[in-house]
Amino acid sequence: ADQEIAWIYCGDKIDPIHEKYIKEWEGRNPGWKVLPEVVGWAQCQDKATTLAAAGTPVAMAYVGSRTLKEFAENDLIVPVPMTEVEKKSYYPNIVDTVTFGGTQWGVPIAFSTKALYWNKDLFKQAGLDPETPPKTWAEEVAFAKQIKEKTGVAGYGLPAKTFDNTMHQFMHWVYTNNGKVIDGDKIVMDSPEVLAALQAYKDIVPYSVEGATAYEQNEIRAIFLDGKAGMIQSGSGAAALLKDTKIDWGIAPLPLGPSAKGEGTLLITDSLAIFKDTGVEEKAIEFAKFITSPGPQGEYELQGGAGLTPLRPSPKVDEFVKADPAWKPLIDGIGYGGPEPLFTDYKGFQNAMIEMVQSVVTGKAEPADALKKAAGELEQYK
Amino acid sequence: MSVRRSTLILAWTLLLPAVLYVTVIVAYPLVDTFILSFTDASLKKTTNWVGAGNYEKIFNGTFAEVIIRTFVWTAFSVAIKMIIGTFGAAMLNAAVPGRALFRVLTMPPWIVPMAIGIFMWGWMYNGQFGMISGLLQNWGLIDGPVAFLAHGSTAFWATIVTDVWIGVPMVTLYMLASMQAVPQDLYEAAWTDGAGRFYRFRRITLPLLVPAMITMSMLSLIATFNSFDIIWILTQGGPNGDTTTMIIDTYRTAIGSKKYGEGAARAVLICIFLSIFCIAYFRVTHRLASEEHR
Amino acid sequence: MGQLNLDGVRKFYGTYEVLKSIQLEVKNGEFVVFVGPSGCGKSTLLRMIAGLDETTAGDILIDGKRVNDLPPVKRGIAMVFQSYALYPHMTVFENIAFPLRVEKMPEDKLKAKVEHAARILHLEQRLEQKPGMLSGGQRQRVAIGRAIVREPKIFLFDEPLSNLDAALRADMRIELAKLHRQLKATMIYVTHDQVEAMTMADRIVVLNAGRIAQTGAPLELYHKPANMFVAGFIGHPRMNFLPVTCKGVSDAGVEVDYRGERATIPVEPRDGIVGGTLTLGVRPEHIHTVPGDLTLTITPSVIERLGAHTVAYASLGGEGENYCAMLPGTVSLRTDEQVRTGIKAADCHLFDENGIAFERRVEMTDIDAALFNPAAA
Amino acid sequence: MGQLNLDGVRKFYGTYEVLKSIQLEVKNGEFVVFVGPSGCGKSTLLRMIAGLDETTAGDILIDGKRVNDLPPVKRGIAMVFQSYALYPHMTVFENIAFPLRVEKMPEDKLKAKVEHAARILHLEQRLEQKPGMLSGGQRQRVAIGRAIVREPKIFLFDEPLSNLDAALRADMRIELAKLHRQLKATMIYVTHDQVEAMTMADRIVVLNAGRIAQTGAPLELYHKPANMFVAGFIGHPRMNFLPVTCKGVSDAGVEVDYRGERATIPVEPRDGIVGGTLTLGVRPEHIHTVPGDLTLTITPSVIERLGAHTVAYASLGGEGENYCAMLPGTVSLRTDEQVRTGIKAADCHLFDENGIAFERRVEMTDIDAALFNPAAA
Amino acid sequence: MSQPTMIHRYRWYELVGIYAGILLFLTFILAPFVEGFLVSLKPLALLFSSPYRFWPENGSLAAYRTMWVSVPGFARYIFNSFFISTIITVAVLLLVVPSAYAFARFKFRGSSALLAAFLAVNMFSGAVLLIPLFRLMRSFGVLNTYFAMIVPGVAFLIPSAIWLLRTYMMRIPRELDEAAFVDGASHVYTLRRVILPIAMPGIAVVAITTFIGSYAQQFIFALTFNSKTEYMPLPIGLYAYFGRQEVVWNELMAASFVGIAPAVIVIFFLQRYLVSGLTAGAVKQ
Ligand SMILES: Nc1ncnc2c1ncn2[C@@H]1O[C@H](COP(=O)(O)OP(=O)(O)OP(=O)(O)O)[C@@H](O)[C@H]1O
Ligand SMILES: Nc1ncnc2c1ncn2[C@@H]1O[C@H](COP(=O)(O)OP(=O)(O)OP(=O)(O)O)[C@@H](O)[C@H]1O
Ligand SMILES: [Mg+2]
Ligand SMILES: [Mg+2]
Repeated sequence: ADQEIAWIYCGDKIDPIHEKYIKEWEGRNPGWKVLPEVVGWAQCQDKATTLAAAGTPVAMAYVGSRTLKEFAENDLIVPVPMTEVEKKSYYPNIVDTVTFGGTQWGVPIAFSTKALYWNKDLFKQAGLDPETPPKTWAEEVAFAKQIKEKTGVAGYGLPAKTFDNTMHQFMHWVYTNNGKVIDGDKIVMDSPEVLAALQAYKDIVPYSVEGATAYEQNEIRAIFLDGKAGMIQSGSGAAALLKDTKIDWGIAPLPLGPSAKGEGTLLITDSLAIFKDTGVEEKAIEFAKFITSPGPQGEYELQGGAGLTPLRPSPKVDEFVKADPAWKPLIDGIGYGGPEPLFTDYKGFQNAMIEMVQSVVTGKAEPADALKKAAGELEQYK
Repeated sequence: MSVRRSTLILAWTLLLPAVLYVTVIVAYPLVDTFILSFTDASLKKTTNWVGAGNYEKIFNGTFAEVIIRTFVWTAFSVAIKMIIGTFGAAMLNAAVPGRALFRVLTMPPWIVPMAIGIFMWGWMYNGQFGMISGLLQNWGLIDGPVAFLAHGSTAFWATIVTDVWIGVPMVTLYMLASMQAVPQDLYEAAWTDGAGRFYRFRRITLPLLVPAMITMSMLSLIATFNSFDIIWILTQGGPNGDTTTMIIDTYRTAIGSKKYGEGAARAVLICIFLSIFCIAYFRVTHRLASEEHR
Repeated sequence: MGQLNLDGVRKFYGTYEVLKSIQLEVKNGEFVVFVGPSGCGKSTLLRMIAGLDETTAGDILIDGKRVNDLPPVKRGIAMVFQSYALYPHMTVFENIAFPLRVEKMPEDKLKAKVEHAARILHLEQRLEQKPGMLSGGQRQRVAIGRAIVREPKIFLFDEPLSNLDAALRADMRIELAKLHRQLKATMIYVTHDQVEAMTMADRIVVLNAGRIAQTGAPLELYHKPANMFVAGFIGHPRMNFLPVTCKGVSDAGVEVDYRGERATIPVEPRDGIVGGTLTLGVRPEHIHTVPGDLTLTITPSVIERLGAHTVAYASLGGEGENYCAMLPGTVSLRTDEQVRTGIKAADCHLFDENGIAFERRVEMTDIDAALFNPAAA
Repeated sequence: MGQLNLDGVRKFYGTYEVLKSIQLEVKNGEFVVFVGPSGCGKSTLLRMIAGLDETTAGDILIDGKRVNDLPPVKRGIAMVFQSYALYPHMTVFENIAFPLRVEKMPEDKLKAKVEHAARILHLEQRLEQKPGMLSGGQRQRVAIGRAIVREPKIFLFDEPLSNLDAALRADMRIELAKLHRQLKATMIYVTHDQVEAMTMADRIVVLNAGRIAQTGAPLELYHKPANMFVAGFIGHPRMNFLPVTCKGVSDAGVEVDYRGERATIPVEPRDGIVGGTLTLGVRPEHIHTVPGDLTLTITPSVIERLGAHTVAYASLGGEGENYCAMLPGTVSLRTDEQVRTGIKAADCHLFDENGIAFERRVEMTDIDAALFNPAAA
Repeated sequence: MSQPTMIHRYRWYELVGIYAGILLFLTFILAPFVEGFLVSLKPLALLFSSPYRFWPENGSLAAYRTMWVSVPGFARYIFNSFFISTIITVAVLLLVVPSAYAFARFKFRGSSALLAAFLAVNMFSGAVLLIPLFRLMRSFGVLNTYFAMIVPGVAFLIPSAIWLLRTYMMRIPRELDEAAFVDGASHVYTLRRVILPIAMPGIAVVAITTFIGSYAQQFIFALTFNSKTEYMPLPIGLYAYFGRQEVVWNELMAASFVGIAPAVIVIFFLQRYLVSGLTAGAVKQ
């Protein structure tokens, strides 16, 4: 009978483009079948992990790249080394998100970066120049304050819910201030750069949407779309959605912190991980590389609205950006981006970061103390 | 073969299928969990025996706080469920037109998939678009939007309210059934003696419901102690861990961080606490039963 | 105080008429018993008096005041339920004190009252117990205690003894009678046990299918039942009924014929009955094994020997008519052996074809002068 | 077939001994009634015979075969429960047919049997109804029908009439007696109602606290109770007991003194009783309003007029001893007015300080020769 | 009770009080459904808009139509839920009826301990036992079949079913068993011909509660032990409305209402049964 490659596919249904290429690949590899199992976003990663932990891994799963180290350290996945040519094809820094211990452990399939969106109408109402976005944190805070005080509407949308995105959002601030969480094997988070980011959080909260800890990025985005926040930091999806609203908006690179050496952003990728001991590892790697190869991937990521940022530069992408300049800040940031920190217990890391952010946002702790405490906790998760 | 022997054999024959089934499906994994709690099982392929290490770790951490929070959360939730459920049952017990419909209308929270009910509450709690904050603003009771899940204290109560909402139909139904079991002539006797409706409720209905209340509190306590989906979907234990209960912590440790050993130890602790409640419950009902006649 | 009038009281359940225009007057201090077969509407009537059930038509007056629309407590009545309706979670003390707590009586006065009631009912030792630990008779007394403390004008009892066993029932009967004399309150008592009715009542109200069949003092009902229903209902074993033909009337009474046996029954005659079929009623205890005015030879099919009495059952003729005789305990009798029995004409009752009794010429004052002034008994 | 022996049967619940070495023989075709106060162990004994409860010690033999370890169906018994235990979801037909269905009897034979039973019990019209629609008496007959179809050697009844009202109870008593004669099966019947025991039994077994107090024909127990327990238990109203002093013995009997009144009771005397305290027993029905061998003046406190009889209750002396007299219905009597009552010495019973009766010199064959051969009654 | 007796006569202010109380109570119970329903009426674009307006402007029932299109398998999910719940209910009844009978009728050493042990099963939420359970399911080879959801579902619904049915059966007079026993009926025959028919109202209650329990609440087992879309039950099916970036809230809510409708209808017709069946069971303990 046919040999099968089971694939845990996150989402509600298989993207038609993926469906098309699965067919194509199966056609080229007789005797092989790809069996995608569609699992909702909220559970797909846990499901892949549970299956692996129980000893019946799927061949391939869609996972956040930040989990790769954990899987690798626990000997659950196989490395997926890239050739130099393959590495080169990606935007800079992207391969780093799946690299650990000198080799690659997954194939990037989805990628997102963030940019600053602002509401020109609100800027106008607040007496700000609607065409001038903030360039620095100080400006960002000041603008937010002015919007809040002049219009009564929140100047900024800060997501700080107990959710992975809260950590991501904060990492953007860290990376726009030249900060670092971990350097090799050393926790270096307790630094002035990171402290400044946390302090900026504290400063902007009073002018942000009430109850930051109740919202994650999509909820904050919805508030922005409703015209109830002056600025947000968001991915490409917001641009697509904004087009359907009456809001006059703009998009710019993320504002920078005092210690910034240039633009920056957090590079978040999702990858296809190939699980060990399924007997079809070789073929799964082959398929994974096929489905993420420039052709299929390019078609997939540029559909728009999905909130993805292209992984690789290509003429098509350039065309795309020309047609829609909103993409420019999203793609430009990649060059200065840093990967998600890789931890053995990334959930532990994530929880510690969330806790730190929330304690500052809710005023429960002073930034310096919160940072020190979190840095200490991180030791056990690396 | 004596009569007693044969009935014993029969009793066990009748019980065997269910006992076997539950043993295989529940007891076996349970023992597995218990053993796991003494190991450092994780995603790693190898596991080592760590003795009571996991338990020590639990008590060296912030778990004490979690335990206390769990108890407070559970106590409030169960108490409010009982109060609202009994109140609802009393209302639905009144012989007024339409009560059959009203009774049906109390059941949806029980029928709807729990996650959906929680999503709906999530909507209600939303500060910007939700019903509660919205209506309160419209009525001028609050100034700006209030995100109920954003603040430690409101999130704590919001999760309790949702838990209450899910548990109330069962409590109401059970209390209603118990109320209908109170002999009508007791009410008539009291009425003849001049006792008003409220007085009758306070002096007759309520005391007679005590055994049913204890039973229901117990069942509801077990469910509440293990209440997971509500907190997980609404707040994931946040903000600042202010809604992290034992079961959330257990899930986060075991499934989130894949520390199966430590998670199992937490699960075992939950079982121990619940067992203590159960034993207390059986004691109390036993005493009640012997206190009343027979 | 304590006087009750029912004026044309009717009760419908849907279209079904349970009580059909009841007319009754109960004097203050009287002990009135409602009897009747199961389902005749006794409880319904009592509950209407209590105010627990609605009155469809007619008026209920207590001390001359229309109370139809008053709640029970405002009517000045107290009710003892068949099931006692004791509160299982309260002590005996609290059960008895309940009505006083409702009216917020001060603690010391309340205590005195409850203890007084407990003394009357011999419950002093039980005050701290819960009803579940009491015997049937004790529970019954607690229920009465709860009624007493309110000092109602009228006590209502719905078959209060029917849950007790025979011996206890006999004891409680006597205690209730004593209580009545002690409290001198009006009491209305429902039962379907005619022994209870006979022994306790000043006056019995016999109900049949929603109507009052007869009202009167116990012995009046026994000696002068107004109709066959009452005649059959009162007295145990029940009265024997024999179909007779009227042969003539005279000053001495009505002459009847039963299978050739003739006798003149001393009752007030009526016109136009000669030649018609009447019913002769004879109580089992008035049948003797010596010849009488009317002599019947019977073959007992069942003989019950109770020691004090011997009850013989026989069938007269093929119609399956049962004939029952209560004879002295010492009588020598065997089943399936013929025996001659005699009846005195003066002991007989006579009913027309509608079951209405002919007035008997029996002087009740011979038995007890108090009978015609029951309240003084 | 149908003969039962209990040989030293004992029953413990835990350490509590409910039945203490019961020795009893029941002849084929006999109607034996177990009576006794509540809790004396009647039901337990019956259930042990049925095989529902285990026997702690001793043997139960049916037709000479030890059945201790046999299930009920193999013992050839059928049982009628106090609650009837009718299956509410089955028709009367199916209820009666149940035992036959269990033994998989062919449909036509089954139908014939059920219809036969229904005819005997006058249930032909009810076969298609459910028990919920039947009256108490009808339900009772269905329960009996279910027992009849099995054609058991022994019928067991546990208070089958206690849920019925008085009138129905009287009717059913007679029907049961007839049924017994018709089926000629052994019947064992438990009741705490002594009227039922007296009227139905060939032989009564009086149980008291787990022991047999006396076994005998009904009138034997009435006239010659072996002890005070039986004397008080049999007869209604219960026997009056008076403390007397023994003044001497003679051939004529025992001379006793009650407050100065002397009489010689015709009983078999015993040695060493002179000067001691004995108990004199007098049944209420043996007290008359004419002077007798023993004459007492009483003041009735309660008078119950039942029509056929008048029962007077009085207290003798300060000890609260109750004295009860059953007088004719026509007697003229008032409460709180003194009346002289007389008792014949021949009617009296005498008990020693242990409550054991002195043998009375009464010739029972005067009453009924069959009494000493109960099975033939 | 064809006619209210006097004690059930309410004065106007009592009526007002009672209806106010019911209103208050039902407001609490139903508010989220009102919110959910309003959400289902609003076009996705209008969902997130403030200030809050109770009545949806240009609301429409469109979501109730599009939900079938955007998740084509939804009818199948409802069917699966029905199917799985039916099997679970039958299996639970088959296991529970004999045990409840045994618990109600026989007292033997350890019987109350065993009963307590059954109750204790309620103490372990499936989440805690997930991984050992998964291994077990795998060794049974039932992963990715309907049985993957049925087998654990049954186990966790047994305890409360036993508890309920036992109390109900304890109220059936013991004499009925004894009478059948005296007539030679075996225990199985008695159970089948006598106890079962009489316990029907109690069994109905157990069946309803079990059905609802499995219809709406089986989530985690379905998620973990089954990978086949065609076997997924309703709760999982509802998650299909969670897109990659966007939750299709209006369709999700519409689908929830459609999905629970069958169960609501069942409850509506059986509510009298439910309360009275519980009444009988509730009296003692
Ligand atoms: N709520 C009711 N609805 C309809 N009919 C009723 C109701 N209550 C009583 N009845 C009917 O009214 C009649 C009289 O009932 P009631 O209870 O007064 O009888 P009873 O004389 O007290 O009988 P018993 O001696 O059995 O207690 C009966 O036929 C009964 O069926
Ligand atoms: N299962 C049991 N466990 C312990 N004691 C019991 C049990 N069943 C009966 N008894 C006790 O045995 C004694 C005899 O009970 P039994 O039911 O035989 O009495 P009875 O003579 O039938 O009384 P009644 O007339 O009230 O039916 C009682 O004291 C009772 O408490
Ligand atoms: Mg009645
Ligand atoms: Mg008994």
